Amino acid sequence: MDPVVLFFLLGIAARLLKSDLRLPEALYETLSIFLLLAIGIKGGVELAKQPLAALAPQAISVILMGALIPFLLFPILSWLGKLSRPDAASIAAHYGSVSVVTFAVASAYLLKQGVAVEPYMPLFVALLEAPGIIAGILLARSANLSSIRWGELAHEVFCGKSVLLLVGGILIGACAGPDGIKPIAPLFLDLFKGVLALFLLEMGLVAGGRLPDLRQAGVFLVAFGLITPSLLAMLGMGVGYAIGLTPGGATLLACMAASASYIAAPTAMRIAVPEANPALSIGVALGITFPFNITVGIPLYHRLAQTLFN
Amino acid sequence: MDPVVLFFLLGIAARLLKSDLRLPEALYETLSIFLLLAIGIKGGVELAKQPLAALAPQAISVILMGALIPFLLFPILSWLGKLSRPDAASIAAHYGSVSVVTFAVASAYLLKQGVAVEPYMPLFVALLEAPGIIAGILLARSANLSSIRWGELAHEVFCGKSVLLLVGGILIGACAGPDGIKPIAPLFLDLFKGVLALFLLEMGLVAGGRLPDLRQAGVFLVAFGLITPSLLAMLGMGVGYAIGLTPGGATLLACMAASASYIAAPTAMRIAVPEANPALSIGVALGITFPFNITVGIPLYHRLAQTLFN
Amino acid sequence: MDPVVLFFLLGIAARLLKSDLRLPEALYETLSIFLLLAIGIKGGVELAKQPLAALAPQAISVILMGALIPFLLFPILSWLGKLSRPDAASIAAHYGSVSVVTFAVASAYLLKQGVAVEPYMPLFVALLEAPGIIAGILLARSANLSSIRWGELAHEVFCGKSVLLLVGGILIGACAGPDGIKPIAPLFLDLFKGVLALFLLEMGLVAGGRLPDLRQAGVFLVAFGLITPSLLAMLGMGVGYAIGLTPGGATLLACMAASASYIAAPTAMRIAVPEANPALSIGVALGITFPFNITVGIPLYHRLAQTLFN
Amino acid sequence: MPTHARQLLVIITEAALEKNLIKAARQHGAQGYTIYDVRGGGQHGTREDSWEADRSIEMKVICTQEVAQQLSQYILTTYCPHYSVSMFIAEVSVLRPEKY
Amino acid sequence: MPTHARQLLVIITEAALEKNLIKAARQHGAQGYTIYDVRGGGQHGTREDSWEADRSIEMKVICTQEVAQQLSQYILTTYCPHYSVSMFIAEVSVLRPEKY
Amino acid sequence: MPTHARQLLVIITEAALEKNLIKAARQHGAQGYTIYDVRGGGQHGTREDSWEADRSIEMKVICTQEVAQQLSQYILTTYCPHYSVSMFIAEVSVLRPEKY
Ligand SMILES: Nc1ncnc2c1ncn2[C@@H]1O[C@H](COP(=O)(O)O)[C@@H](O)[C@H]1O
Ligand SMILES: Nc1ncnc2c1ncn2[C@@H]1O[C@H](COP(=O)(O)O)[C@@H](O)[C@H]1O
Ligand SMILES: Nc1ncnc2c1ncn2[C@@H]1O[C@H](COP(=O)(O)O)[C@@H](O)[C@H]1O
Ligand code: NA
Ligand code: NA
Ligand code: NA
Repeated sequence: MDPVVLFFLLGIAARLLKSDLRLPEALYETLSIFLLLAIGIKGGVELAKQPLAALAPQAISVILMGALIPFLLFPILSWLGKLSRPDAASIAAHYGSVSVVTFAVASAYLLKQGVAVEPYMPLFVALLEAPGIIAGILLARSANLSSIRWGELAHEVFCGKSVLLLVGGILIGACAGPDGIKPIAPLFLDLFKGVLALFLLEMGLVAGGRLPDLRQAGVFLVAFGLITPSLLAMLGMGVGYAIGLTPGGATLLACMAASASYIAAPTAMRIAVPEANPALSIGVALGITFPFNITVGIPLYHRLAQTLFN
Repeated sequence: MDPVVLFFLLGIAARLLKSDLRLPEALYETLSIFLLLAIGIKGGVELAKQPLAALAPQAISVILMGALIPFLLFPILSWLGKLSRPDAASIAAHYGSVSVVTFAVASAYLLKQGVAVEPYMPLFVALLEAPGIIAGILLARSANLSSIRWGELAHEVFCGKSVLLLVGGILIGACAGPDGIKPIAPLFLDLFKGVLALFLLEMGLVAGGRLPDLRQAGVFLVAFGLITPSLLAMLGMGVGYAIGLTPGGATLLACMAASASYIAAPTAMRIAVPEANPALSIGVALGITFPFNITVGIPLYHRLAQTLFN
Repeated sequence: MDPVVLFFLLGIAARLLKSDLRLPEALYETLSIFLLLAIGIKGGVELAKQPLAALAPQAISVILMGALIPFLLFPILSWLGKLSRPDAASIAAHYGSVSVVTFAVASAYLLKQGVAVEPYMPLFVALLEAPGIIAGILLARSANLSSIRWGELAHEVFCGKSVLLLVGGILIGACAGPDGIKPIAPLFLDLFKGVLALFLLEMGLVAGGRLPDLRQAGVFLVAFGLITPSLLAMLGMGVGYAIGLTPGGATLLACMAASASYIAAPTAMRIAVPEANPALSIGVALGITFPFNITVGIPLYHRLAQTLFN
Repeated sequence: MPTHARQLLVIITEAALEKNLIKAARQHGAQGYTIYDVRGGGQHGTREDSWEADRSIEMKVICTQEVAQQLSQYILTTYCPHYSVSMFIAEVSVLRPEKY
Repeated sequence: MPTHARQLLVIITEAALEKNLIKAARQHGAQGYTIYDVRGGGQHGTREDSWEADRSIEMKVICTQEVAQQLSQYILTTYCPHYSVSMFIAEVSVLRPEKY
Repeated sequence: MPTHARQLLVIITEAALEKNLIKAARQHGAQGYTIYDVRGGGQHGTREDSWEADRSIEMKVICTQEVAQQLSQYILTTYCPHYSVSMFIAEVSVLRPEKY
């Protein structure tokens, strides 16, 4: 098993053992800033070599996919799950957005397997952050759309930390190019996997602390958190196939679709849909779907891609 | 002199000069989490190659040594030093446990000298954390053993940060193996020595701040802090010889025996033996024994080993 | 453009976009401790090879230059700028002292251009920290020199974080030498440029937050912040020429002269000259001169040196 | 030196509300505020993690009784129904009444 | 809106006691607590280091007078003899009496 | 258990003053102090950055009314003219009067 996943399990174990292990808040923030920048830079360096216009149709498809997911999940959550409108919309928004760390773990997994991927995939991560969140808010407020403050919302989403650092990293990588990036590579590229490992230790601590929330969530949500990722992965893979990605790229897009956001979405939904109970959305996203994806999901989607594309 | 020791001296100097240099608390915590994990991982990678059962007799000897040390030191501290029972027991516990950083500096020293050591020594560090502390608590509470809450104590010691990260690192290293660890090696292995240097800067600041405590401690404790390490080193070396370690391994075990804990022990003793004055135990462990070991002690014990083993 | 400058621009952009991106305080402190130590160590390693006595005349010239600058700028600020005595003196002190990060960016720029520099330049950074500050305080308090508490002031300046870490790094580098430094090089040397990039991201955030202060500052100060660096750079280059530096060394000294301190000076002036409005000095130093130097100034001074020295 | 009676309104709540609370304080006439990061526990469980969705802040506002009353009332109706919020008011005295 | 009188018990002490104090607060009937990291100085010298044995915390408990009295009494007898502890009580008013 | 009236003096100001304030507190007879890092805003704009010149601290001193009065007066005349300072005083009660 990949050592970064072992760090995640160590974090979960520490929580279940009620250890006093805590990562300082400043370390958590530092690691997440680092990961977002590094993912962006790595993508940007490659992007410099691409004719950007050619990406436009792919980019639009990816954005539409992100916006579509909440509309697909909302009815399931509210009818099958009997969740209130705000709760159903909020959970749907988390799955519409994307988990940057799941993307990073999946990239590392494919790299290790020797599978090539489109170098501009980090751009899609940045594109996928927002649409799902906006769709979720629309769903929650559909009775009263005029109450949405679009300006504030757009600002929050597009100038939020995650999008800004991802896009900033991409621009820095693209401007500097492979040679320009060399002096900062020992920090941003060579240490990437190690930093990801540390971050997963923290994610394990957080996810482990979320397991009690699942009692509140109930059987339906646990099942939802286990089954949905695979369905969304198939959607992601289909989109990837349709827009002409390589098997590796389609696998990565599947992982993005299958993942649920736990940085941008919780913060945005807390402000935009206060009636939603964050214990439900975060419990299922972080307590079920995230661990499922990084342990079982990623290899599974990869195998699926191998079958589909051959 | 090894540059990491120079960082320690810089820290002491900054304190004595009353400089406003402070390392942020989050950095201190980050560095100590890093060191514990990295030491564990390095040991674990090698452990994967060992037949574990063969280590059992050695492991038991090491545990017994840790538990024995407080019983040896307690009478000296209470009769010769005229210290109260809680103070004598608490100081004895600090020396029974182990200083992870002393171990790290000693490992780096031996590496530089080209001396081979058993690769599983980090396991012994993890094993030595707890027994000395438990022995010290027994000594402090011997009049009233039933008042010890064993469950809580065991939990605190075995699920405490240090043991958990060391053991977690060992397990991660052992599971991942030399190849699996490669992607995270630039962080956890290549940066190790530099991080150790930064940590020693902080230890210098802390130790320098402890020097005034020594006035409280008095002449006896200062002498105790200077003489005890060498005696314990001889004990450690004897145990190392008896269990068949190489000269390098025996030197490392000597350094562990000679060192006094300043992470696990102070915290545990503060809760378990509140009557003990922490200024005494910490003053002597950090203000005297730690500096002695990393500047004079380690080379001394190494020379001793060369003499003894030839 | 050098990627580290792009990080600075990203920071400014984040501020102007009112993004919620913040670097944790502990990270800021960690990065600045790291940079000061690393600059010192790099210089110290080379210094070990120099006959120190030969540097004395150069060192004295550099110190005098630092002390002279405030006396040159003070009349301009108070007569032309009509600033109060404390404000004029405080701003003058900032320019008399030195910006460590400007030095670091300039060094990296010259390295990339393949320009050789004297290896002991970091020593001059340490020497330049204090004289400008002391001169500025003299100017502010000239009516009442006896009110200056020289002991406290000297302690604050010479045992302050920046000088202590720079000098400490130099000593560690000099004692350890090129071979001794190797084990800590992966942290302190290889990561240097990447850490500098992160620090510039933070400086961008801070500088961006200072732009509103410039409204308080007015047209005169903005012009002052744009024009002064080039004049000081010529002074620095002249001094560099006079004391026999190489073109690269003279360029670096020009950059030091042209830069305004934003670590040591603001803190020292706040205590020593409380009547000065820090928004003015920090606004112009960080909002104007720092960005000017790292984007336009450094290449400009370099070209100037090429012209002058050929 | 004469002192002047003011009220100290303290609000302990989720970090996500920081920007909104600052705005609300200004709108209700507070001339300043002080914030720091805390951890804690209450009816809604413990909030002790370093993770963004689990951070708490404490906000202090020194103000007149009128402002304290209106601001606390506004927070009570706007945020208390859906967010973890603790609030209390203490009587304090200040030296420069014009500042608060 | 009517306000209700409660007491605010503030305890400044060694970080090592955090878990014990939370437990004690709950056992004595407090419905919540808020903690943050502080530095300071007093009879037992300065506690300003980043190092674990030298950290201090401040704990706030809003509660009824009865709980405040019993909890502070318990801390006084259990912890004050051997630990650095500062404690004080202030009168505060709250809007939702059932919460405290 | 009898409680004893003391005053709590709270000073919110620029981090640069930390050392000076500790000294002033001791000189005016305070037997202890507690400090932590805060962010905030007031007349002099917002102070929310991680950068050294932009840091704020909050200092708490539990002391007799006399010490509180003299210390606050000293700070008012010495530091308030040129620094960002907020100060207030609250009535509190303590259990161990000899300590404060
Ligand atoms: N009785 C209390 N005393 C002090 N702080 C409290 C109290 N109750 C709640 N808090 C704080 O307010 C936050 C939200 O409270 P709650 O909404 O009750 O979960 C908690 O995380 C605590 O930090
Ligand atoms: N008079 C005081 N005012 C404010 N805080 C205090 C006071 N005395 C003590 N403290 C705090 O309580 C901690 C322990 O106090 P002590 O037991 O007196 O050393 C100190 O480190 C301070 O943080
Ligand atoms: N009314 C207030 N309530 C709470 N804190 C305040 C208030 N006014 C000012 N402060 C704090 O005191 C600091 C300095 O205030 P000022 O000098 O008004 O800018 C601010 O940064 C705030 O942290
Ligand atoms: Na998704
Ligand atoms: Na030992
Ligand atoms: Na200068």
